[in-house]
Amino acid sequence: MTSIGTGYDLANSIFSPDGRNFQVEYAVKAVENGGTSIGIRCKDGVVLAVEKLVTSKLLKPSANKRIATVDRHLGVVYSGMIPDGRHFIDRARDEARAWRDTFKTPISTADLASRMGGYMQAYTLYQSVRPFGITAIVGGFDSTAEATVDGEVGAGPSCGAGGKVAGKTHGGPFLYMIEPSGLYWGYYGAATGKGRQAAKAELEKLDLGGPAGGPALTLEEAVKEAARIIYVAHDDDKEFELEMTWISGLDGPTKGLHQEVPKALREEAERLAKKAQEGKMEE
Amino acid sequence: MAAMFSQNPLMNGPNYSVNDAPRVNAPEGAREHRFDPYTDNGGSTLAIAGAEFAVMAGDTRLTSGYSINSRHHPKLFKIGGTTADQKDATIVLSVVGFAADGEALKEKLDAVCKMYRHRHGKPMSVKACAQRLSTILYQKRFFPYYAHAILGGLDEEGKGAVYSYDPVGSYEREQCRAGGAAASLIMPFLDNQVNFKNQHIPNSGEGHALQERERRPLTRNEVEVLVKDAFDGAVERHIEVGDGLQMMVITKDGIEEVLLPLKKD
Amino acid sequence: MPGFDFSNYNRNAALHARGVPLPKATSTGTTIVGCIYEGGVVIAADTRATSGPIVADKNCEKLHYIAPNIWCAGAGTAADTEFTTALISSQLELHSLSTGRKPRVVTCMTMLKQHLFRYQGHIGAYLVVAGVDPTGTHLFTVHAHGSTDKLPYVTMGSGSLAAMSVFETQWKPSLTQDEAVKLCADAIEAGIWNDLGSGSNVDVAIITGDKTTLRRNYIRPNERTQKLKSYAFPKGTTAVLNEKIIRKAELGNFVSVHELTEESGDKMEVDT
Amino acid sequence: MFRNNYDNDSVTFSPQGRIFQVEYAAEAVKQGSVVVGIASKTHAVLVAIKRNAEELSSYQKKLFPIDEHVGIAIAGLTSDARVLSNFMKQQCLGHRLTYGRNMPVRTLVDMIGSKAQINTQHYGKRPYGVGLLVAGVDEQGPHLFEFQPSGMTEEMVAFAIGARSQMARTYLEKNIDKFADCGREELVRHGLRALKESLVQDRELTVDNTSVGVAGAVKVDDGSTKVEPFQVYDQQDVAAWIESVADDKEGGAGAGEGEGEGEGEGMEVDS
Amino acid sequence: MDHRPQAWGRPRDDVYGAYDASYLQTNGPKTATQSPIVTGTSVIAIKFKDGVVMAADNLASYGSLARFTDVKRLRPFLSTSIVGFGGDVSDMQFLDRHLNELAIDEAYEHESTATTDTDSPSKTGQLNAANLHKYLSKLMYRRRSDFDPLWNQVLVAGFDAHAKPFLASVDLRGTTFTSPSLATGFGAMLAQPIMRRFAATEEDAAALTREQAVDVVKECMKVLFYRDARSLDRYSIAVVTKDGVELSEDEQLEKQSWAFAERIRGYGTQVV
Repeated sequence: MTSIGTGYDLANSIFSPDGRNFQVEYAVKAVENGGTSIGIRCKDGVVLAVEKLVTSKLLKPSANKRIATVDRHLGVVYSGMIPDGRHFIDRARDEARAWRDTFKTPISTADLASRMGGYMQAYTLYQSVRPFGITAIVGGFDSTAEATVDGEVGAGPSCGAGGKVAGKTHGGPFLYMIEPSGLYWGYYGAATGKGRQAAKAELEKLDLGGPAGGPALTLEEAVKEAARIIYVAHDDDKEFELEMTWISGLDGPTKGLHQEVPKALREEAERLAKKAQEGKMEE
Repeated sequence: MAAMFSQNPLMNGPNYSVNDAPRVNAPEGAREHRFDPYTDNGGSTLAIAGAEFAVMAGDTRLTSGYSINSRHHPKLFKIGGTTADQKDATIVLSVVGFAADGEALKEKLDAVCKMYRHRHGKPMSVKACAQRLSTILYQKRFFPYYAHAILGGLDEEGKGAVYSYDPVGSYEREQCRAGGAAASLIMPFLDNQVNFKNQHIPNSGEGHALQERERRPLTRNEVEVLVKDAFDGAVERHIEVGDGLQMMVITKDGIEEVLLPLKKD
Repeated sequence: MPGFDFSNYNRNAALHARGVPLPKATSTGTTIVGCIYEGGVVIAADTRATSGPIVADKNCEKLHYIAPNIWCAGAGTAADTEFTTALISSQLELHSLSTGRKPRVVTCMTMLKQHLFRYQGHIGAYLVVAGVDPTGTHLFTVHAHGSTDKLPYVTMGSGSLAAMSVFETQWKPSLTQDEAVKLCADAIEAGIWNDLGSGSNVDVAIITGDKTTLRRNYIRPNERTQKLKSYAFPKGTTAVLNEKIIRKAELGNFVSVHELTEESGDKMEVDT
Repeated sequence: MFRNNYDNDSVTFSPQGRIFQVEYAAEAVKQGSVVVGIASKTHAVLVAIKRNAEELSSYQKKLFPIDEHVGIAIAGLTSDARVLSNFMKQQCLGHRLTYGRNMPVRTLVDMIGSKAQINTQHYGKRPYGVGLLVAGVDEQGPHLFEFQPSGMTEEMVAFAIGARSQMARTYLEKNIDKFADCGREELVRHGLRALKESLVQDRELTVDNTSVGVAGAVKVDDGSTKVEPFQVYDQQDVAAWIESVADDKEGGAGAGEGEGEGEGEGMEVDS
Repeated sequence: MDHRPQAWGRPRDDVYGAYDASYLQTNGPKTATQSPIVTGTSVIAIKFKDGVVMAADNLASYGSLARFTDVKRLRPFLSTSIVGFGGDVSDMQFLDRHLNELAIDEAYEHESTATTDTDSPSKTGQLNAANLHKYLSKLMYRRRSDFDPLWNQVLVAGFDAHAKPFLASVDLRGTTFTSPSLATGFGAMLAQPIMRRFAATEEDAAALTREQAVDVVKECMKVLFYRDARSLDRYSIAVVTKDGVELSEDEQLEKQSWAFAERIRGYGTQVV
């Protein structure tokens, strides 16, 4: 490695002569050791999934959740250093609350990604801190309905336009991935952690109604694909737990909320995933 | 006269500009809704110390104005137990006056007692608790807790102890004390019946030589009877007292609580 | 000059301005109600009189006689309700004697409102006037400022809302006497239990074309609780600090005594 | 010896993405004497071995009540533990004052987790050198959490931290399926047996060196839970328990010996 | 005429006088709500054997003006509790936003532990009505102690930790109390006596059925509309049971009767 021994990698916020911040790159290494996380954005919602490696038999099964809700309509999953992830989520929740306090409306996925991208980036700027050892995937469904203002108590005028533009729509499902450098992009399918390469390869095969168009995956199909991809990306010899959440629009199964995928559906998805794995093995 | 009602402004005499108009400067206090942070929620309390027990009592009516807010609002609180249900508590606080301040005072004192237990590994003595309560009250000297507090328990020798407070923390250990709306009705009764004030031994002498009736510690049963009679009397003559009587008896075996009915009109 | 004596008004206003509080009058915090039924009218009242938060009288009478067929329930300042009703009662009787007719409720009501209006609310009498006269059954309220109202059921006093809640839920257009009495008593009880200014017992007056029946303490739901202990003291408990006995014979040492004889002639005239 | 340049502070990643300061802090936990925690459907227990610096000195306390419904067991720097314990006490008291209920154990543990994480990301701070087992009950029943210096907190069925704790963990793993339905006494006995596994050769559980802490949650008919407050038992109060696991030397030790072989490599994986 | 640009569009000084800039001064002491502006009137609620019923009308008044007629003053919390607001509407909106954030925070705390897919609206361990009431009372008391009160009286209904129906009140001074039935504002005087007839004690309340409780509340809303000048006949009613909150926000008072004084003419002596 070119970094070691140069001295440019011993502190954060230092550029090497070739313009790299090695501490950020090392933070990425921490991410690459973590269990795989993925996010899928499809036409009618977002699915998040994570491979939770079971580090001890004494862990209480399915008690330690890794995907967190921010506000009501956003979900965050991350790979890397779990305490750093908790910190990230605490901050994301503070941002969501501050947004509500100021604008009296829920924060949009893009705005949260922007705020949190800025926050992560700030941790690359100073020698007094270290970058986050996580890559976070933020998924959300921005309400397509008439935006109600918090604390609104009446229906407002029953006639007149009220400043609305007819036929204008807004909102929908969104997915972003934020890296330790603070860099973030919007995605149709995002993956990070140990099995990201395999996961990305699988994600690219899916039709997510992205720029390419075509008949896109439904949310329920996406759940099944997510489970399969986690199984594909998983390194076989270790035990793991699959955790999945989803967010649909108001007319979908979660009614605009970020929720855990119901047990029945998750188990079905896992069954199909295992079957697909076995199929592959036989090949 | 006609000019005053004419439509011609020039005929209406001098035109006031905004600045010249005689300003009606209502004094600050005259505003219709100036916020008063205090209110009086009525009710009465009473405490009597015995030889090896202390009895605390209070009615359970909560009023505002001529309305009854609640017929069952306790004014007695166990303080300083290890758990939320206070089942191992040994001290009782009674508060009467502004109920929200009373509640705040109780929670503050209880939190202090709980932290004391955490730090010292033992419960607070009534004496220490009494002193601490005084400090808590005085800390709000210029925005006082509008509450008449009475603290009851058993002292280090196992004797009944009653401490009574003014709203800003002056306190005193006493044999008995009545607080709240009907205090002035009950207190003379207690002076006479607990401390035997104005009672003499018949035929024990002449004039000033007549011997005062000797004070003796009252039995628990006597005290409970006095408490009930005191409240029955207060209910008859004070409109803010009534509905229920909550009584706590603190003995070495713990705190017993009794609820008795009072008149509800 | 008839009427009130205002000679101390300026002095009292000055004293009040310097912070001397007004003397506290006994007021009847009070719930009073009235209700018309087929064949008559019922009025009712509680019996608590208060002075601030202290109960001044546990069983006072708030149903006032005006005429045999006209009665009044009074709320407000006790003295004002008593004197105003007595005054009007007297005037009405004189009026009745001079006209040779039975007094009418409207007459009573008009006299009351005119009297009260004259004093601009300073006479704190709030009254429910009820009666039966040759023109029919009548029920009015009269407020201290002199306004009046005519309704099939009325309530006044600090417990008026509590009492009104009973009427508004249970009143119906044609009531029997028993129903009306029950309704009024219930309304008063609502005041007794829910309004701190009202308490003790229920008084009811039933006025029909034939007669008036006063049911003093019609319901007594608040009997005094028996004390658990006797508070009788043995004789001699109170110290006698000073004792002086003056016999009749020595009376002359303190006052001048004129012995009256049978012949002295200036025998006091005594009304018989 | 290879001089590691990346272990001077907690704001420097190693090229492998590790933070050595945090890992060293985790080592401090292993310096502390062993503590064991187990949760069943109705109870959460903590048991601990207390050390004394010398024969005549007193024993260092290992179990601390936090609030009515929560207690902790500590392994590592006691003074760091005190900071955390005071913080937890304040939070619980504050929560009770504002909401009138027991603070949910998860919430409490998350708070110290966040607190500890900050220390791993800022220069001039150091990670806490203490590990905790947090046992408590809330409206969802009993819980057991492990807290690590990294700020990692995880809910466990049973766990052990501190010196030679791997042996205790092995015992717990072996018996993990039994715990859920254990009664209060049986759960304590399991804890003590696990503890015994971690003892140095000729040491034994005595009333002087053993602490037991229990919290319980019993479902009442109306669906609510009645809390058995967390209480620490020492000295004569633990005598009966110690007695009750004294004779099953064969059974307990037998099971333990079975583990004996795997133990060596077990130590290495101690995370 | 003043032609300076600063004066454009302003009232003429020569006619109206110079603008009194003292109103714009910002360096005075910090001022807080010292009086309510747009207000809601009574909220009423009564416990029954399986829960609590609460109601409030949909009116927000601006003084004596019926300003907004579709204001929803009952707000559910976590779909397990209901909060009813009387008093200032803007303070109510602040509280509503605040409670919304509290609910979001509460969801954060419980998603990590919730392992079961229960459909029960009351997830164990979530803030129940008693917890919520405690929180609100601390908030209100803190604000009153800062001399910046939230000008509301609030009723909180739901269940306590023992799964028993819970109903309690907190006002702008942080005074809290609980009772089998509660009413704020005018309702305390007018509706409370009616509700107390049906639920004087906890035992009475525990014997009431849901239908009875709803009927009582509807009856109370009608009486309030009859007698409270700042009320409306469109109202919201909520029923909290173990199955959650059923909230209906557009109810209309039924079977109103305004014919009680059809035969009455005038207020005094008038007869035709």
